[in-house]
Amino acid sequence: MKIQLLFFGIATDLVGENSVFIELKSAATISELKKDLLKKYSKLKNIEDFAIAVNEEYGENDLVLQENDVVAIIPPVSGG
Amino acid sequence: MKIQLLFFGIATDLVGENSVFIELKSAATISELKKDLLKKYSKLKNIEDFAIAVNEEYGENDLVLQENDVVAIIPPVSGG
Amino acid sequence: MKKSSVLITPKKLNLQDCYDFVQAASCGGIALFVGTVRNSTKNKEVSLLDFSAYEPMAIKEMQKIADLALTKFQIHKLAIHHAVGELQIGDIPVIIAVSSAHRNAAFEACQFAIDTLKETVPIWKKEHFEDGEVWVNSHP
Amino acid sequence: MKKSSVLITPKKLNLQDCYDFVQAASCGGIALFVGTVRNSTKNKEVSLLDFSAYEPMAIKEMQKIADLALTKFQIHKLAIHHAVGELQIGDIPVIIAVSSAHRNAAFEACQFAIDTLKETVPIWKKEHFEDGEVWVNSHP
Repeated sequence: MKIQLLFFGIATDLVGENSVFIELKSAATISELKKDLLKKYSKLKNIEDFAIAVNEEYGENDLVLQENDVVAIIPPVSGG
Repeated sequence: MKIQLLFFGIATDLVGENSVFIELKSAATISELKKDLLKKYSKLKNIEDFAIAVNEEYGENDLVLQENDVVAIIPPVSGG
Repeated sequence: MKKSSVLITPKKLNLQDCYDFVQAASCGGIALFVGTVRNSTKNKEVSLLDFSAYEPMAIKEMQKIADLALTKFQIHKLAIHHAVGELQIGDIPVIIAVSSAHRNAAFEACQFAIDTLKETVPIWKKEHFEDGEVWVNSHP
Repeated sequence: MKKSSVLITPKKLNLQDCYDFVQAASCGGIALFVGTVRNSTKNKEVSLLDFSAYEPMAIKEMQKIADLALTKFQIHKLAIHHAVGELQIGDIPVIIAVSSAHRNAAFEACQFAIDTLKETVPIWKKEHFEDGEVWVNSHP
């Protein structure tokens, strides 16, 4: 299945992209996606940690992704 | 000895004065003054309580007054 | 450099003035408190408030609060401005502004200043209602 | 009536706008917090900050904070405004304003809102120094 990835903050700089579409196995969870991402974009290991948002809401590790989900890589926030 | 009394807030309304000069026995304390005041201006009993400031500083009951002190009757404050 | 701005005035208080006084390049945060005249108190409708002060002493007491806050909290600057005279609903009797490198100190100092002002500064308000008037806190 | 004003903008934030949104005749106090860009961080001189946001999600998260604050505290209205883009020293990345009948609730809600914003809202700042730049909180 296809999902869209969005990168923000330091993740954009590390990956060199704002947005890409990737293929993922059906019913992948967020923690599976995270492992894939760290393989595909090894520079993401340079961030202490990152959260994942699915369709503009934070998602837990066991959340199951759906076709066409918009998945954002959220490095530690620093607004305010 | 002579001192000046200043009245503020509800005390002005109760006493009908902003400022008066009164004669006081030498070396009177604030607590003695308070008793005198309640006798002289019995309407002051209508205030829950009042503080005394001497020359623009709050004074404790045992403070000894001096000739020409400016003594203010400070009803409960309500600024802000 | 003056670390505090203490003012009692019959003119309208100005939020931006207080902000501008405390703002500084070394500060990451500014906490402000603005008191406003409410339209009711204890379920009675207020028509206006009349503030009076023992001005020279009130200025001294406000300065004491400012000096104490500057000692007690890690803050940069603070402003305490109070209005006197007749104020309508929505008008501003008091503004406190505090700047600091880190925000918690600014919040704490701001609360300390308004709490202490309400306890120690010789300023009084008379509430005017449709059917009379009351000196606040002084009810016989 | 709208109880909250949530905004992300590339324009300069305006303190008076936030004040005017929350001010009401039923309120006795307004607590405000203004974040400002500091000239240094960890003893390094900052030249400018660049804020970026995941805007639609950031707006949702800010709205959640507003809604939660309105439930959690006895407050009347609140505004949460955040700037994005390049900010210079002294510029304002964030303003929070909260009105309430009694001041403690306004202070508590204001602190809650800024504390939570800094934890949950997807906004990032890059600090620019003489000799480079750093994404705050993200240091590898």
